[in-house]
Amino acid sequence: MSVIVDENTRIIVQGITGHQGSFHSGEMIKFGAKVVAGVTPGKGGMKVHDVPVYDTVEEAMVHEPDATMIAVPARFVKDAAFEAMYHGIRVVYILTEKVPLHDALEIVTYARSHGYVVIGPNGPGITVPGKTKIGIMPNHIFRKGTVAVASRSGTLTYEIVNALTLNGYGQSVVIGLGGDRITGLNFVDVLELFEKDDDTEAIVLVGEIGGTAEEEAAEYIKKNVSKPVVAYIAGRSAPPGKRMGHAGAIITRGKGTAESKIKAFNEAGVPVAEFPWEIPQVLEKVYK
Amino acid sequence: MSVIVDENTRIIVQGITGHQGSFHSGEMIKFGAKVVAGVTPGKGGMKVHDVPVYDTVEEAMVHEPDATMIAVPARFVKDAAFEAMYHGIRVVYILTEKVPLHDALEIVTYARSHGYVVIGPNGPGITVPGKTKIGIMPNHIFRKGTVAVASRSGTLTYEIVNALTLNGYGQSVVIGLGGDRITGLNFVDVLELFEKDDDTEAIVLVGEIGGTAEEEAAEYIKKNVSKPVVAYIAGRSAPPGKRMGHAGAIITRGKGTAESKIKAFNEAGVPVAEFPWEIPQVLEKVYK
Amino acid sequence: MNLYEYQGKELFRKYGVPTPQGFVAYKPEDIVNVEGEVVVKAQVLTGGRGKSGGVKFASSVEEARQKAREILAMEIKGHKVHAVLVEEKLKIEKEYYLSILIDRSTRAPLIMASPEGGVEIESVPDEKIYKYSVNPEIGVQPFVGRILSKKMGFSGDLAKQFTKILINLYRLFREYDAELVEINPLVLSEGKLIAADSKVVIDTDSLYRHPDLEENAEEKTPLELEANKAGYAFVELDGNIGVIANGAGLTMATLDTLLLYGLKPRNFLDLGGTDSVDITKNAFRYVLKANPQAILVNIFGGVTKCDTVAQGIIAAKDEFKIDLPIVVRLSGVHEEEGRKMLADAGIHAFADMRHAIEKLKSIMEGSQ
Amino acid sequence: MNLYEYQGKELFRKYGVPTPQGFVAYKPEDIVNVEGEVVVKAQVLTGGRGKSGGVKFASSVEEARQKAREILAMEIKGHKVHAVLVEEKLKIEKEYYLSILIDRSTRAPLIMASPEGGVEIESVPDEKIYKYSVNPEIGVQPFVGRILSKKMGFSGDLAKQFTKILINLYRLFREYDAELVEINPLVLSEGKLIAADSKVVIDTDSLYRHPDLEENAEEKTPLELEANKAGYAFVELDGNIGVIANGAGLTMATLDTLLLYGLKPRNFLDLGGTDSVDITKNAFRYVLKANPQAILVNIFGGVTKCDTVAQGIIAAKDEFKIDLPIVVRLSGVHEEEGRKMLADAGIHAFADMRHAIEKLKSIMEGSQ
Repeated sequence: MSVIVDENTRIIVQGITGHQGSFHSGEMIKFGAKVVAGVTPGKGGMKVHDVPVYDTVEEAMVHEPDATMIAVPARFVKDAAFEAMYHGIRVVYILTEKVPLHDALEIVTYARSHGYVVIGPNGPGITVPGKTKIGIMPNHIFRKGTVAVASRSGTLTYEIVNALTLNGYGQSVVIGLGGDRITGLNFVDVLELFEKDDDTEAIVLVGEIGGTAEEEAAEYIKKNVSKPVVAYIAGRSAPPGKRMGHAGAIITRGKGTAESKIKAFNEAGVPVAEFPWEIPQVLEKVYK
Repeated sequence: MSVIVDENTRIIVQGITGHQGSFHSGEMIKFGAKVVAGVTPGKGGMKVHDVPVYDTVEEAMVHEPDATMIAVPARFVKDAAFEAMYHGIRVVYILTEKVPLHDALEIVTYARSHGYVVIGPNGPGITVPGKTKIGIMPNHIFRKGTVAVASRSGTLTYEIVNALTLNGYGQSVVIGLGGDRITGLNFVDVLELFEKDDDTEAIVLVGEIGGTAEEEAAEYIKKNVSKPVVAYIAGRSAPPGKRMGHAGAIITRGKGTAESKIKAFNEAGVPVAEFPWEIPQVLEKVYK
Repeated sequence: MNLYEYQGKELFRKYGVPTPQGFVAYKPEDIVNVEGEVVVKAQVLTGGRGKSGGVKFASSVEEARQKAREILAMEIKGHKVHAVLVEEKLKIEKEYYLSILIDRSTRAPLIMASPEGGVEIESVPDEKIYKYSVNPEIGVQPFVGRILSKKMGFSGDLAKQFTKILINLYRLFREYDAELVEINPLVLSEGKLIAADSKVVIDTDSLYRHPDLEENAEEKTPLELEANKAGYAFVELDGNIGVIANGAGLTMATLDTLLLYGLKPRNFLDLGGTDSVDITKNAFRYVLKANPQAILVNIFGGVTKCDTVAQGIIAAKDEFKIDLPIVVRLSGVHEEEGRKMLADAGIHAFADMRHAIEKLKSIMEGSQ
Repeated sequence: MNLYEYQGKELFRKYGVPTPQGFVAYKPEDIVNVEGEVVVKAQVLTGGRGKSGGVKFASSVEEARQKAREILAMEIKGHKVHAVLVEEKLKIEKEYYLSILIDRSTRAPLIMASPEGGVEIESVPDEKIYKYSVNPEIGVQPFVGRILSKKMGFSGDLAKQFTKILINLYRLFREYDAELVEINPLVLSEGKLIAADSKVVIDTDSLYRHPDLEENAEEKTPLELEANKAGYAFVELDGNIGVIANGAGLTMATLDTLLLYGLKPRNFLDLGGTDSVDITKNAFRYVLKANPQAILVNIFGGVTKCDTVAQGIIAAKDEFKIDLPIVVRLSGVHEEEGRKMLADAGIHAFADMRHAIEKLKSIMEGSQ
């Protein structure tokens, strides 16, 4: 059993002929992922890393994909995501950053009400060590194991996964939720999956200031998660964002700051590491 | 067990203070239906047949309704239907005729992809004799029994139900699908329900020219319906519609006419009555 | 409601769907400027105008006026030509087909595209018509254009043009509450895709929100228009039995039954679901204007009450001094009172449809 | 991106949300006509302008120009006033609050309305703020207006006005890719609801599809603007350690760690996920312009390769003749090659973050 994807997941890459699409498809294949086809309008007939390229997702459906990596420029992401979902591709990972907020809202709304899983936008994807990888996380940092990691960051995730691996904690799954304000998965969504996953014994959450996803995660953990959880929060030092002004403050009402998130986690029995490199030591205290 | 609604279904009426809403609410209550509240913006606080009236569906939700009858003018139907569905009311019956086609499309699309049942627009509703009635079918024609009736017409339904009752065939349920081009339920949808319904032993379909719903019903019956089915088709004498021209003809490709529908039913072993009053005799041959 | 070609093309331009340069002329003198070769096209709500001589070419103002004069004097399949469209003559490299309509069966818009345009689409084999069922929650995103472009053989710039036309046409379809938008032919002319003709059908029930569209009267007879304005669903037919019934399904079944009995209806008239003496009475006004030889009234009373209908019939007989045979079927709420009132007024009234029609049959046979 | 009040009100008018009559003046002479009493309002992207004297009243052209002159010379909370809005003075009967924003937690637009407007909404108690979570697939239909009207105390014509404003505001919110639209106060004046102020925040990532909106430069420092234009996420802070890292999360964690070690960052600079010598090199250009006392580079190489980063650092040191202390942490792909290259160039390089920051700490303590 694994979370969202596994070694049988058949992946297409939309935007495979671009710089990012091509490089990361290669890395995914090296990691053992089943990349079955690529799609780039106008480039049908090409091959990238021996993977056949099509003009449309409709044509790529002969390979029976169940996941896609979208690596197209921000203004084409909405089109690509709906193209994938129209054809029934269940897992949609969006690499691209700077996707317009309302496009992300439309994609995520449709996905959630129709049973699709969106990972991202603007995140490093999902990796199941020993099984598959969809996304851009560096291959060499992983080791198969029992710790599930979910993170709102990219590089900071690698930092922490690397520290886990170096300290002997392999991973059951690592998910980058994405750094944008609207993402397909929140902490609560993945906590539910981690709790059910047989391969997962402990959980690491890497949060950030802004929004209330960490506070909601803490609430959820109190009631529904039996496995040990530890956390790190980035942005303790950041000045409070001013952009959303008073209205934004009403939604969060004092939540959203690093202090609020750390307090919420502590109240839920989730130890919070002060430094990223402390995660393995903090984990050791709750997961032996 | 019964189809879609039963004696416990709690009904609100949107537009209860209007002429139609008020009259038919009274008839429904006489039939034994649980009409728990009415909604008319600006008329909150009134009572109609002792039923409390609210300004919004949100307020009427204290009565925990699970069905609504919408009897508001055509241009307000979309608003009313989404108001009901936003609040989670599962069964939405739309009495109103002349609802704009694209409004009906939006309502029905949302309902179907989110698990709501829309009956109508522009139909007489649903009646489960001895249990409940949502709609405008005349109370006196029904008798509790084992024949399920689905119809695209209004008055013609009454004609046929009346003939059934006079000939000793009571009804398990009578559904008026609605006469518009886009309706929430088609014959195939209700055939599935009739086949599963313990109270139903035989089925009467009342079709019309136009569209291919009868041809699809015939296909479905061949494969999935074990109970005896008989049918009547109105419009044998009508000249073919010209409005959709050649493009319309492409969709139907010779289907849509009375001849095509009768042929399809006959091939599926469904006898088709020549005159409306013949339905009981035709039924007698297949259902004893 | 069908729009004229020029009305459809106005909407096309509003939504960025390319059309030929041109203008409408209601009389020959409206033509004041002609550049190069033009085509003068009859504006009628029927097909086949080309074969009927409703499309002619011209190269000068004088010639265009002459052709317009000829066309404006025509009647095509019973439709008077009330205007002509004068347009630049396109250099046609290839003709395609594109339409969007509501597919009742899937309850979704359906796009149909074919590389074989310019002919009646029914004559094109199914495998040459590419269909795409629109998920209304997703709409027409650019990928739909790419899927169809590939099948239509468009690539590069033509695929981009086609995708833009498709997206814009879908917006028009949704925003103008269309039942059908059709471009046949969609022409490839000097590297550009251009809508050389238009067929747009607007949902009549939505006209209240499109005040820029006037209702076209041409599709109905004067008597139909009059009756429709009075609130009756009314269609003229070519028989001799006037028909008044309630509910579209029952009215259709009544006409079917008459025909099966060898009787020919003069009209379709649906009283609707009201309960009013006047509405019943006034229905006779329009049926009588159609000069039938007898009148059949077929009412199943649910919302409509039989005694109300009876009063309406009696009032009509008095007011309009009807001496034609009237056969009535009255069943449902207050049926006995209704039938008694009619009997007292000397009008045949039956409890069921079959006996009413059999009586009518015997009357008509006796009268021949 | 925040819009100025007058820009927000232009959008309001475009979408049928009523605003007071008025015009923008960039200099006193732009005011040429004043009818009755007017209000002259500073146009700045910050709140609290009223308390700062940025809102004044006038009754003639001369007086309005004088007030404009005073306001245009002001600086409010560090923001220079670049224009004034001159508007009719409304007769205010009551002030309401209305806003729509994206709620990250529900992943849906949230409407907030309160009968207590005209004050900072945070000071209004929660039970006086009515919230409605929009289902994006349903949107804002009229019933949403009725639900909120009831709570706000609007009935009859006012409920209709409020519903119309709400529906139009939501259209603006969706079609202009807003993160926030806010009317505070929404004023009841002589029977009409009017947006007396506007706050509109547009999603910067969507600006490409709103060519009518120019990017407002006011929210950033000149150095931030320069670095952003060069493609770096760059924010000035008030410490003395220049920071270059890759990834927003890791960069934030680097700043956090510095502070926990008692060191103060001068900036936030995220290199992003690229692998280029020049991008690394040029990052130093902007960090140096901020005059830090030392520079910390913290790279976890995934997509970015450590040897590339090392080359960039060495090139920067040469080209910009840096003689500040530079401490580097390099980990990930090609880390050993990278660290060796740096060591050869005489730059401290560590494999982990902790030791790099501890080294930096000792350098800074030594330098004090």
